[in-house]
Amino acid sequence: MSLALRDVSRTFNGTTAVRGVNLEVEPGEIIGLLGTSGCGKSTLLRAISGLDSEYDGEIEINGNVSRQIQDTASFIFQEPRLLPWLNVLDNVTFGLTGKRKDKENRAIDYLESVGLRGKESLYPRELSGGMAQRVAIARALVTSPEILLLDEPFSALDAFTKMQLQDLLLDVWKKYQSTIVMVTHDIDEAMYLCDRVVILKGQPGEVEREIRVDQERPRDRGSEYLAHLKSEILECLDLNKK
Amino acid sequence: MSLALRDVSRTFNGTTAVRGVNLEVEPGEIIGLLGTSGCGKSTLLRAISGLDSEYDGEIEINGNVSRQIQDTASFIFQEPRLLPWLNVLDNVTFGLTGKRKDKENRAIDYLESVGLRGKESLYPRELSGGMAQRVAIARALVTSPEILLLDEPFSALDAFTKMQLQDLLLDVWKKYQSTIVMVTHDIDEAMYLCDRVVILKGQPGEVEREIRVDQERPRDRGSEYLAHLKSEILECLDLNKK
Amino acid sequence: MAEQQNSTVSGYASPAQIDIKQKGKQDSSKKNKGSLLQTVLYGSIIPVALIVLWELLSRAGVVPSNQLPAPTTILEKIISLGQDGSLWGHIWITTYRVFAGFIIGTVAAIVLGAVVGFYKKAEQLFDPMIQAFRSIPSLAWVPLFILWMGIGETSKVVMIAVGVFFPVYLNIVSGILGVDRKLIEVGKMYGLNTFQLVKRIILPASLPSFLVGMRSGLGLGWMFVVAAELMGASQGLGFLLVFGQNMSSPETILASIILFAIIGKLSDWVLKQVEVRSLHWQDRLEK
Amino acid sequence: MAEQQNSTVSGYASPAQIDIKQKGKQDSSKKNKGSLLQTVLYGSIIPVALIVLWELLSRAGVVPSNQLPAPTTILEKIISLGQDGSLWGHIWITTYRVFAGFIIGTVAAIVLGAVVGFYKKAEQLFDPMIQAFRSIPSLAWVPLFILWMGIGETSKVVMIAVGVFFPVYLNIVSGILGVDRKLIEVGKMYGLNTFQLVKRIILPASLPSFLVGMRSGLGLGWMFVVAAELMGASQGLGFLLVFGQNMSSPETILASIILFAIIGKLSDWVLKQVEVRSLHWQDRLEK
Amino acid sequence: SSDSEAEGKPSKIRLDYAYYSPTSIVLKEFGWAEEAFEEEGIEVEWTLSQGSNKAIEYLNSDSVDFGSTAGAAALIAESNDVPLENVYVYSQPEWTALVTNEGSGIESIEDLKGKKVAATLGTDPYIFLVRALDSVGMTINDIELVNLQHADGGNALVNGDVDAWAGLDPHMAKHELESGTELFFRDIDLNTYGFLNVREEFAENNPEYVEKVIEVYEKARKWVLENPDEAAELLAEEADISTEVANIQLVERTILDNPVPGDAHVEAIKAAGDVLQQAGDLEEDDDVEALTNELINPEYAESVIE
Ligand SMILES: Nc1ncnc2c1ncn2[C@@H]1O[C@H](COP(=O)(O)OP(=O)(O)OP(=O)(O)O)[C@@H](O)[C@H]1O
Ligand SMILES: Nc1ncnc2c1ncn2[C@@H]1O[C@H](COP(=O)(O)OP(=O)(O)OP(=O)(O)O)[C@@H](O)[C@H]1O
Ligand SMILES: [Mg+2]
Ligand SMILES: [Mg+2]
Repeated sequence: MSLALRDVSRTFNGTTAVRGVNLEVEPGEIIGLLGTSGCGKSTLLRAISGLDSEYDGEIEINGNVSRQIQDTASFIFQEPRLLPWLNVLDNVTFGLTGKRKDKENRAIDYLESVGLRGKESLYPRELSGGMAQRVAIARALVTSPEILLLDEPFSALDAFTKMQLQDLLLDVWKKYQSTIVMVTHDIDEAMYLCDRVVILKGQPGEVEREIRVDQERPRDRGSEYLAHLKSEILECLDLNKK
Repeated sequence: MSLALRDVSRTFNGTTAVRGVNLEVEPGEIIGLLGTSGCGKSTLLRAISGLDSEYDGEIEINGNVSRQIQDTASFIFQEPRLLPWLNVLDNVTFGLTGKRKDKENRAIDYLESVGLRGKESLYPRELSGGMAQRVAIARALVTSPEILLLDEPFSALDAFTKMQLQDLLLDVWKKYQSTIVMVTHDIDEAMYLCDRVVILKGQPGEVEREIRVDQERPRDRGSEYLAHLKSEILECLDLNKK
Repeated sequence: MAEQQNSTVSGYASPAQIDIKQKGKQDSSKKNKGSLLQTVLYGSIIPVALIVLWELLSRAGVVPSNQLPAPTTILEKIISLGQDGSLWGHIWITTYRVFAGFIIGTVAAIVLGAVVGFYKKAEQLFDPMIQAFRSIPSLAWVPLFILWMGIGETSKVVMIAVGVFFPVYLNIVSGILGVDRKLIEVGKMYGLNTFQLVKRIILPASLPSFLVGMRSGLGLGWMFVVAAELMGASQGLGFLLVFGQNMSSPETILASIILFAIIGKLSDWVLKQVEVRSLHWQDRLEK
Repeated sequence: MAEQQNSTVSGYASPAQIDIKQKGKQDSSKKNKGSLLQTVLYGSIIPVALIVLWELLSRAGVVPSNQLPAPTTILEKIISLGQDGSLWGHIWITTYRVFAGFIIGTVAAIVLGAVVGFYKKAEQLFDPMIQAFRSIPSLAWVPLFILWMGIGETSKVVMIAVGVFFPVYLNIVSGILGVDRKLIEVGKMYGLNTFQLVKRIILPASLPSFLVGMRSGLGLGWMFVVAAELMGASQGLGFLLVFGQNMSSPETILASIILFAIIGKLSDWVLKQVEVRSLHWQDRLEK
Repeated sequence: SSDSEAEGKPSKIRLDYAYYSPTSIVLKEFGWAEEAFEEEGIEVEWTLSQGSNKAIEYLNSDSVDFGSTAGAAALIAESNDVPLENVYVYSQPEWTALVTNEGSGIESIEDLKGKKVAATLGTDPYIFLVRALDSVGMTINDIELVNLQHADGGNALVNGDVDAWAGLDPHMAKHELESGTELFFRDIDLNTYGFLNVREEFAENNPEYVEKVIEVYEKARKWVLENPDEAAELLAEEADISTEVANIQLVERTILDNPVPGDAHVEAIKAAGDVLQQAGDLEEDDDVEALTNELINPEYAESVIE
């Protein structure tokens, strides 16, 4: 699904959080959002998802301008937001419809992929931070969404698990050709996953630069090209602060 | 303050989360805890802090074995855990005692350091994820604790802010000679900050290796030595999985 | 790599593991039995002490028996009621009325509470009136209910339902308002419609508040029994109480009070069990 | 670097910024006034419609006037009470009793609720008995209270306090049990003692539940007025109600019901304002 | 409390007033009791009794010294060991009767067979009903008794929820006037008089003050006898009822002739007691005659009035 933001701004009680964002996303593209803390990345994702409808400007999804909740979209929030009264399995099946057995089988597949097989019956309060985040990831991916909005999905994971889940995300992307917008603070991650990286800056946040990552997937995490791009991004982030 | 863990294990409802951890920490040392998600890092910190007293084994602080809450310790939890009914300023002054004016001045200093000056009167629900985490950091540091327990303190921050706050942490450490135990998934961070890195592994988690980082602070993030150590750690984490 | 990790993980849920878990459960159920006994024991200390003191004072003549008969006298009264068979009638009919009224009142409160908690318009329309009705004493309804519904069981059950309604309603509305926006957003993202949202997010999330409301409501249900049984009853604990007052018979009054306390406590205990069971997911501090 | 960022940040809190904020506040206060009027308007729709319907039915003779007099008749009654001066006496004394009882009941509930919510032993000792007392109807206490405290103001105020106590207590205990362990741990880490923990973490965190308890309790306070004023009162709304019943005067009964509703609603409105004001920090969904 | 005075002079005398005792209303209104006790420095405190059972509660809990009740209520209280004595009869009222709707077809007690009859258990109208049934050889089991408070019983009758009602004034008079209900069975002798009771302890410690209270009651009674219309007016105003109702209640249906407790009263109470015992409201082993004799103590009134 295609996605377009036209001059999107958001103001909270007179304070502008993000201003004048324009962005065109092709179907099946993966976009990374980078920026300092508090520059409005989450705010943008919320606007795209339709959870927040009080922004200025227009957001077009598949050619339709709307402020409704996009139910073909899935959102991994910055916090896990598990439902505390459901166990791991039920949290993952939460967004699914259909027969109980089918739902559970799908969920168990994804739990396996995020390394939580065998933890189905734990309740959220019994999970570690990273485990909770992985449940949230499984819950979002299991619905095979057409648009995926990810807000720092892998921030609480160790390097090893993180890489695994990045690959899982690419698998899902390949299978369902989802359009993905992800916020991340990990530049390596952005390099590895995204077609384009959008850098936000300032308070209120504005788009500072867009960097295209022109490399076929699967990419080599250690490639020269990516290293070069990374230093460019780092420069852009830091120098603009100086 | 010195700190020693002797054969610490913790079992939840018959499932062992972490087993047989031994660790001696010198006063003023900075220890990094690394490990896969769910291997018991947070559980260990909770045991040290005294919040959890149902572990097996012994924890000795300054020569005293106790299962009480350590009130000379400060804990930055894996989630911000701000008190939703207090604004930013009151959240930061929460742990302080003394005259209101003094408390506020101290708090404002630290808010300045974490880049949140001017946001004093916001309530937690109005903060971005990274801002909330920074408030939590300010709240913990402002009490000038003798022991600092940090559970992924900088995970939700962009690269730039993260570096700033790492330096802030080192400032505090220098000034108060705090003993610090920090959980992190960022190996660079561990290299930059810690005297020793303890690697946990498995489920139940056990200490796999301890790596000493022998370099004077302030360190150079790009140094050869650190890069070498990092690859060693990566290997240890990944190879053990293979 | 992934496979390797998974195998570690599934080893974690191996049969041996499950055994350990079940053992854990048995332990805890054994512990529960022990603690139930203990709970009952602890809970009885104060009432028993009070009753013994009261008995002693009565025997010593400090408390005149025409004002406050001794516990044994009251017990005799209850036994004599039991022997002539009327006791069970009183208890049964009152329990039935409270139960029926409780169901009706709770259902009404859920429906109205959910609507008011969810729609601003509904709140503006209905809430002010409901809040005003809330402070009308039960006795005040008696003549009106007789006028509207006659003196059959209907009016009695509805009267109790009225008592049950208000606390349940109040707690539901406030519970709904207190549900964390973050969780509601999760539901919305997964395309739940309003009804599903209420059922799958809002009700579970406001369950603690809802259950308190139910317990409060049940208590009020028992209180409203007296007003209900002023409407043409010739049986029931409320009837017994008023009859005792008309007859200036302290034994009867106190017997009915004690029966109210015991049965009320039992019914509350049932709800408390429901509460404990359905809120096990709460991340609360163990005392 | 750090300095640079700080200057950006402090630019954000420049005077201009503050101006914008204050403007925002003024706007919202204006909005509040508009919405207060709107709230009152919306809230009046149903009651006014009901009253008009009732008046019409009365005039048409469908509702027997000797049992359910028309609203205008009741209004006349209230006005005549106002003119002979007794109305204010009734209202004032009842309001005073409810207020005093409310304070006493709430304070007692806070103290006992906090202790029971916090200490397992206290819960085991006190809670069962309190729960049993909760279902004793107000009328049942009347003879006992007269016996123990005579027929002065004390017994009346205490009676109302009893009514207020239970819902407040129940909500406080459940509110305390429902406080997120995570926040309590924060308090513990900062070395708070139990008292500070209750004051600085538990009370604020359970405030929503506590406030519902207070509102529920206040409602019950108004309900208990009737029982209270059965104890030798010769003034008050509860007295007026019972007097109307004894004297077969439906106007008086309905006048007192309407006064109960109005004053009860007003007192609840005050608490609701407190609620709105003190829970502004809640991250709830805007309706 | 008032009895703690060693030499038997109370600091305060606590009287009750009740709308079913017009004499007490008059007494309170004119302040004669205050007048009489003022010179001795004794205060008078008035408490409203909303019904016989309330008056008994107040007596029992030492909240009043004198309480006005129906005779049967006093007997029941005596059987429950409430320490009270009847020292004066403030009226012989016909405050209860059997009532039915116009055209209901019920014209005699016999017609009640199998019908729904409202009454408040344990109160005078109930006793009246039982005695009325007894007088034609029926028992309470021959009708379907519906236990309702007095006011509700009247309304239930008018609404058609019940077929007949053992009514009580002023409800009965009001429905008679407004809803056209009919009193199909009346018998003043089956009513159990209005008793002024004193707490035994007070009487023991302050016998002369019991007499003084009776004196002022007598003064009020005489005034009512001389000024019945004004008394009705006064009652109407105080009790917030219409003058017509007050007139029926006070002028037509109340006799104020015989204030000294005597044989007539003893007989009435005994009869009521027997009925109550048969209905199971008094214990089997209560000796009605003994209770009645304990209850009624004419000495004070006799010494004041003759
Ligand atoms: N309260 C609890 N009840 C039951 N099990 C628990 C509880 N807390 C933690 N565990 C279990 O203990 C293990 C270790 O948890 P812990 O939070 O210490 O992990 P962690 O190393 O901090 O992981 P992460 O990096 O994901 O935060 C997990 O398997 C978790 O399921
Ligand atoms: N509900 C709200 N009310 C008021 N201000 C808000 C609200 N939500 C966000 N903001 C403000 O908007 C700005 C951007 O917030 P946002 O959550 O989008 O940041 P972010 O880019 O996601 O940061 P982070 O990386 O720290 O998560 C912040 O300054 C924040 O204070
Ligand atoms: Mg964010
Ligand atoms: Mg952790």
